[in-house]
Amino acid sequence: MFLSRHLRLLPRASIARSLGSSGAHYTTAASSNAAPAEEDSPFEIPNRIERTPTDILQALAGTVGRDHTAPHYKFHDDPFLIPMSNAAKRTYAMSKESGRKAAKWIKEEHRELFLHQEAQPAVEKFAPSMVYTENSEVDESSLQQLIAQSEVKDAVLVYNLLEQKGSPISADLKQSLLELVCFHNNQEPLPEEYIEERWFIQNNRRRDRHGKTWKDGDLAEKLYAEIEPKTPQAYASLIRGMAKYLQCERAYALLQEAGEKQIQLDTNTFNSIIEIVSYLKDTAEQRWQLCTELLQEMSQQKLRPNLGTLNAVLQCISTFGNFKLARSSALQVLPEFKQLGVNPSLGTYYYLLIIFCRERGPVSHVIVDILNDIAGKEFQIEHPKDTYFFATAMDVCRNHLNDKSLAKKVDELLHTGKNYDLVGDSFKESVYYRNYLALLCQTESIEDFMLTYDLLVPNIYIPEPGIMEEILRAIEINNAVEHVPRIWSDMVVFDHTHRESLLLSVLRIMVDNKPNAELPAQQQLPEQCAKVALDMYERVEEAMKRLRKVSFTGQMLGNILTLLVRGGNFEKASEVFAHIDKNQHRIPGTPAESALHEYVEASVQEKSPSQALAALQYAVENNMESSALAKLIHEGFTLNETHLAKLKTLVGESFLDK
Amino acid sequence: MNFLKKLVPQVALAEAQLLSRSSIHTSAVCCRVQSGRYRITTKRNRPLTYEMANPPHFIGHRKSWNSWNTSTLEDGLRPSQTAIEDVFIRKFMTGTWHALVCSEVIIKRQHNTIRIAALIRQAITPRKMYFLIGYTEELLSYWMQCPVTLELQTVGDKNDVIFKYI
Amino acid sequence: MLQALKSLRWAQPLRALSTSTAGTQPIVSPKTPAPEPDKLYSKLEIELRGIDPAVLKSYTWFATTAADHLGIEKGKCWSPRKAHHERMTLLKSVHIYKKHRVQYEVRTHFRYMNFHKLTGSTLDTFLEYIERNLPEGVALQASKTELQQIPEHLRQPPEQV
Amino acid sequence: MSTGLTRVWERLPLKKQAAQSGIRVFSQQQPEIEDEEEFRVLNLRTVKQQFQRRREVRRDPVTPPRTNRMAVDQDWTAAWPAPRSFHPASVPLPLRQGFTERGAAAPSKFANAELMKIPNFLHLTPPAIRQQCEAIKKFCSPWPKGLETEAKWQRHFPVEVITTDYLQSLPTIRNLEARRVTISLKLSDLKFDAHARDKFLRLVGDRYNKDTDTVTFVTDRCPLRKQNYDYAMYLLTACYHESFVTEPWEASKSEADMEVYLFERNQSKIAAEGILNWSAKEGDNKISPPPAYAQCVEQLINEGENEYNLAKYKEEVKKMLNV
Repeated sequence: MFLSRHLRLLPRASIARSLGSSGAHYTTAASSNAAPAEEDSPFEIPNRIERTPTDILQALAGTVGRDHTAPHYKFHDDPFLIPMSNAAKRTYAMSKESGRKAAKWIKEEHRELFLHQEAQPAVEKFAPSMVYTENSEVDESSLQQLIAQSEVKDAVLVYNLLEQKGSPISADLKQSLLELVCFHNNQEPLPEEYIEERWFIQNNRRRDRHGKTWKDGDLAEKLYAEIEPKTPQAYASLIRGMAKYLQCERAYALLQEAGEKQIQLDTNTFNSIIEIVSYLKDTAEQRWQLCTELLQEMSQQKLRPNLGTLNAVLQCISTFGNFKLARSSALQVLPEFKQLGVNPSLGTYYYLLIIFCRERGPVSHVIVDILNDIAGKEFQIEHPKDTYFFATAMDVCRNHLNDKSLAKKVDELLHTGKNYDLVGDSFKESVYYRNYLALLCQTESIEDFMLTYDLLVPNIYIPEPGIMEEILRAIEINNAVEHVPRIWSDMVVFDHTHRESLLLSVLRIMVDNKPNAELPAQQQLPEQCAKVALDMYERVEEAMKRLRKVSFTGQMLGNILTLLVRGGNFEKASEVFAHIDKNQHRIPGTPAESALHEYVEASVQEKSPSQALAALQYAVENNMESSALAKLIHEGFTLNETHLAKLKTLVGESFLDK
Repeated sequence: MNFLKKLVPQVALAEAQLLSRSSIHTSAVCCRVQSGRYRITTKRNRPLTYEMANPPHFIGHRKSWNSWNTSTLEDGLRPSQTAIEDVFIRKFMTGTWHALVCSEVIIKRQHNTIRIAALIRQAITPRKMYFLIGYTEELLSYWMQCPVTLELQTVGDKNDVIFKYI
Repeated sequence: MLQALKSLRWAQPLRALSTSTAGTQPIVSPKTPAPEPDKLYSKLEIELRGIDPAVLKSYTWFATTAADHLGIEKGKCWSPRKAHHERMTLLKSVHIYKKHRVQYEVRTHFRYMNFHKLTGSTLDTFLEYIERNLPEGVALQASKTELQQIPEHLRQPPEQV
Repeated sequence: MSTGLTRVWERLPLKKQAAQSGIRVFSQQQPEIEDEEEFRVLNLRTVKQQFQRRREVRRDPVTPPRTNRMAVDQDWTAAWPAPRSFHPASVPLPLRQGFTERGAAAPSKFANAELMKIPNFLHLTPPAIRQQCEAIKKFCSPWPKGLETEAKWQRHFPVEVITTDYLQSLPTIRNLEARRVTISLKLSDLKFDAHARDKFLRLVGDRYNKDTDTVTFVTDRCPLRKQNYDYAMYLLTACYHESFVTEPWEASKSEADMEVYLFERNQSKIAAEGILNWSAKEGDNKISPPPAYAQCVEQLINEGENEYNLAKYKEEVKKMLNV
């Protein structure tokens, strides 16, 4: 019955055909397929190419170059919002982050509004974080979770709650809590999502490594006391915590205690002690002795040294005041570690640089060997000090060796692969570029330098006033007055216009290099210079009103006067002169005589004798050489009576008789 | 009737309350209100942006959509939620960037990210703008549970966006 | 000074270090999973929906160009001539005037692309690449036709039943 | 200032405060009260004296668009690496967009919201596509040699599994439709005997398409794709194995249940044998009717009577009976 019921579902004829061709033999794929010619051509299925979820993104990101006209991507790409000075860069990035913080605060404050679940799979960061209070129900697992998320404050709170309730905490958990507390010194670390704060933090807070910050008798030590019997891990974490926060004496004492009790510690603990050797001993010899003792102890405990050991030893060596000892011991350490198969990281090279290239030491070319060794390599972060390398290397290139080609090599290394990630923070980056630009503008031709300048400024690096001065000096030496308008507009944007020395050198360059009007390239130049001068004049005027520290000197005004005259802007020139004339007593110094001379010449051309006479009067009042001016006026104009009379009163009758 | 007399003051009070609460309704005539259409003023001085100058039936012909998502398409998922969220985003943007937004708020949804574009007046300092950018992006992403990016364009003057006067 | 240095016998601790390493554990080689043969896909059909046909067209151009660069065989790419219209007719005013109505409509444009003969890695890569570049307001459906061998237990008729 | 002072005094002991001259306290408080209660003039005819000009905010000049500084031969893929709304200061093209009355120029790219709305493909220029494809090519593998045509791959990989991925702009990546799995294969790729094939076809019902000879399973009853795939494979396996089972009740299929005419089990075979063995004795080999005849009879009855079948039947009868 069952079959017949199903049968009706099938079209009749098909069953007939299928049954009709039946026999007891099987129909197979091979026999039914009529393709005998290419029966079994062999084929090979390729293996699956394994990749991680982000591999394609990485590959795509690898194709993207740097656009030098665009700001860093953390800034909004809009002319109004692109930062144009170092201060603006910092302010903008930080205010964006503080906006994010405000939003986060609202989320935490009104947590009941953010409990909905839209995203699938859920994004944890978008939900309000757990809050633990005195009354919350906690158990071991929540403590474990908090430790995994490294929420120090909450973890400590939960731990205290558990203590109060008297619920047992496993030894492992206690150990990991101890590690957490020791690592962060029982302080809430800076949240990881605020990268800008990290990026700019070095600018104002130079990490002073001189004071002890370890909290004595705090939770860490209490936890440590609770762990019985003392495990090697407990010792290790407490020693490392103390060493990190510079409770040096006690850390060392603990190490010795562990040694007496025959407790096997690990390599990183020894590394942390080696790092603080310089705080334990005063002289280089003592430090080195302690260092070797520690290493010996390590070898007795059959510990394998690693990169951290190498860098710690080098750090210890770098604190030696004795240059020769530092040098020789560094040279001894390096081959030993090479033999051990420890590959140096950028941090190692950083220490080598500061050991060998000292300010008052002999010139060392160790950087050449280092660069030969690592050129073209891509580095990962392996040691906290890795980020110091590039800034130091560039510093060495500029101040120690003053070698352009080396600097270029360092720059090339920085732009290899993802090495730019190791540039450190904003402070180190600006140190790096400061040295790089200063070196280039001293050693390169001005044209080549301007190419680099165009690439770097302003989106990657904004020159500080000191560097601006160097650049201006380079321009002055090369007589490249054609770059001045460009530099001036940059200075305006970077807010350098209240630096008197910069203003002075800009003016000096423009005045001293009188453009040759015959050359087609320089035809526009007088006008541009006049514009710059006028701009400067107006800016300083305005700045004086707003009580900024910059003010005119007579020389500056004279230069501005000259430039305006040269640029054919006589109107403005006479305005500036009127200013000079009126405020004689306030303005220190006087304009150069040549400036007055040119001004008078121009007024002759413009046929305005009263201006010329005013200039003459000014010259006479300020005890300047006036006879040449008077002569010029006399010959240039056909003066009327009043003017003539004035001329006479100024320079005397005798002049006319000549 | 005596008992009524006693009640009168109370009734009067109740009536007064009723009157004060639902007095004459004076809102505009709803039946002639249409979205996206503007009337010509006698002085011909009502400024219109390009968006306002083209009534809704030109969407897709003369002007483009302000919301780009897949919920409105055939078989799109969660259309109502998306619409509500868009309204929320628009209100949030115009309120947070108070008197700064000079155009419609354009909402683009791509995968699970939301990109919000708008024209912003340069009336506050860039520093404050950056604060608002950070705040808006973060808070909206908490709310929508999608990463939110602002893609703003600033204009110097609000007259820059005016297309014509009617 | 140098004398004192020499007397400290530097070399000893360091050499001791190097000997100690010999006994420690060998470097663990990173575990690589055994290579598995790739899947095979005979066809990848992509359906695009969007409100703006021009965007769909540009996207199709992008996808087919990418397929060309990756050496993927293209099949038919086409789109129906008419969009799908979803209309709603409402009263123009809120309550009254039944004769005056307003019509709203949502149009959905479709576009189809076919690609043939892709291995699993190629398909995943290609699909991820074009999906990442999907513009806003466009929905994508990717139907993948995977080729499989007949499972082991279906190749021969069962021995005993 | 004065309030601060008074507050300090309040905290002093009372005696001491009394000792301090109370008048001074007063004298200091009084002017403050006057300050607060400054007499406001009622401004009947709105004289615009209160209107103060707002302090002019000094603004730094906005830098010119960065398109001015872009080199002619710049690397555009670096300038516009990812999808982003149009921004006039970053795109060095003289674009215009918008409908205007005849004769007027379309609105320029600055402050033009229309250009910001439309999804742009500025990050997918031909060089960008080429570069990116070069970068991801290392994750691709070529199609194996020897499987170029459909016939070739069908021989080795007869089972087709169709799954669909959905990509929409939503906060969730889940889509209910994505759980659906379709498995199809040619029936000729499975090995059957007559009974099993018949039973298999009955079991799969209308999942079998006779025109293409394919069996298709579509499963969507489990929440996940993997489960649906497993379920489809299970269905295929179960049907296949079940079709080889002969249940006891299948033997009870009577002639009335038969859907086709089979010569072997019908009266006409007995009749034909009777005729052929008319004169045969008990021990002789029975002569059975030739297969051609059997086939002809089946054809005649199954397909119905037509001229061809009848004529053939006639031929076969003649041949069999040697007439």
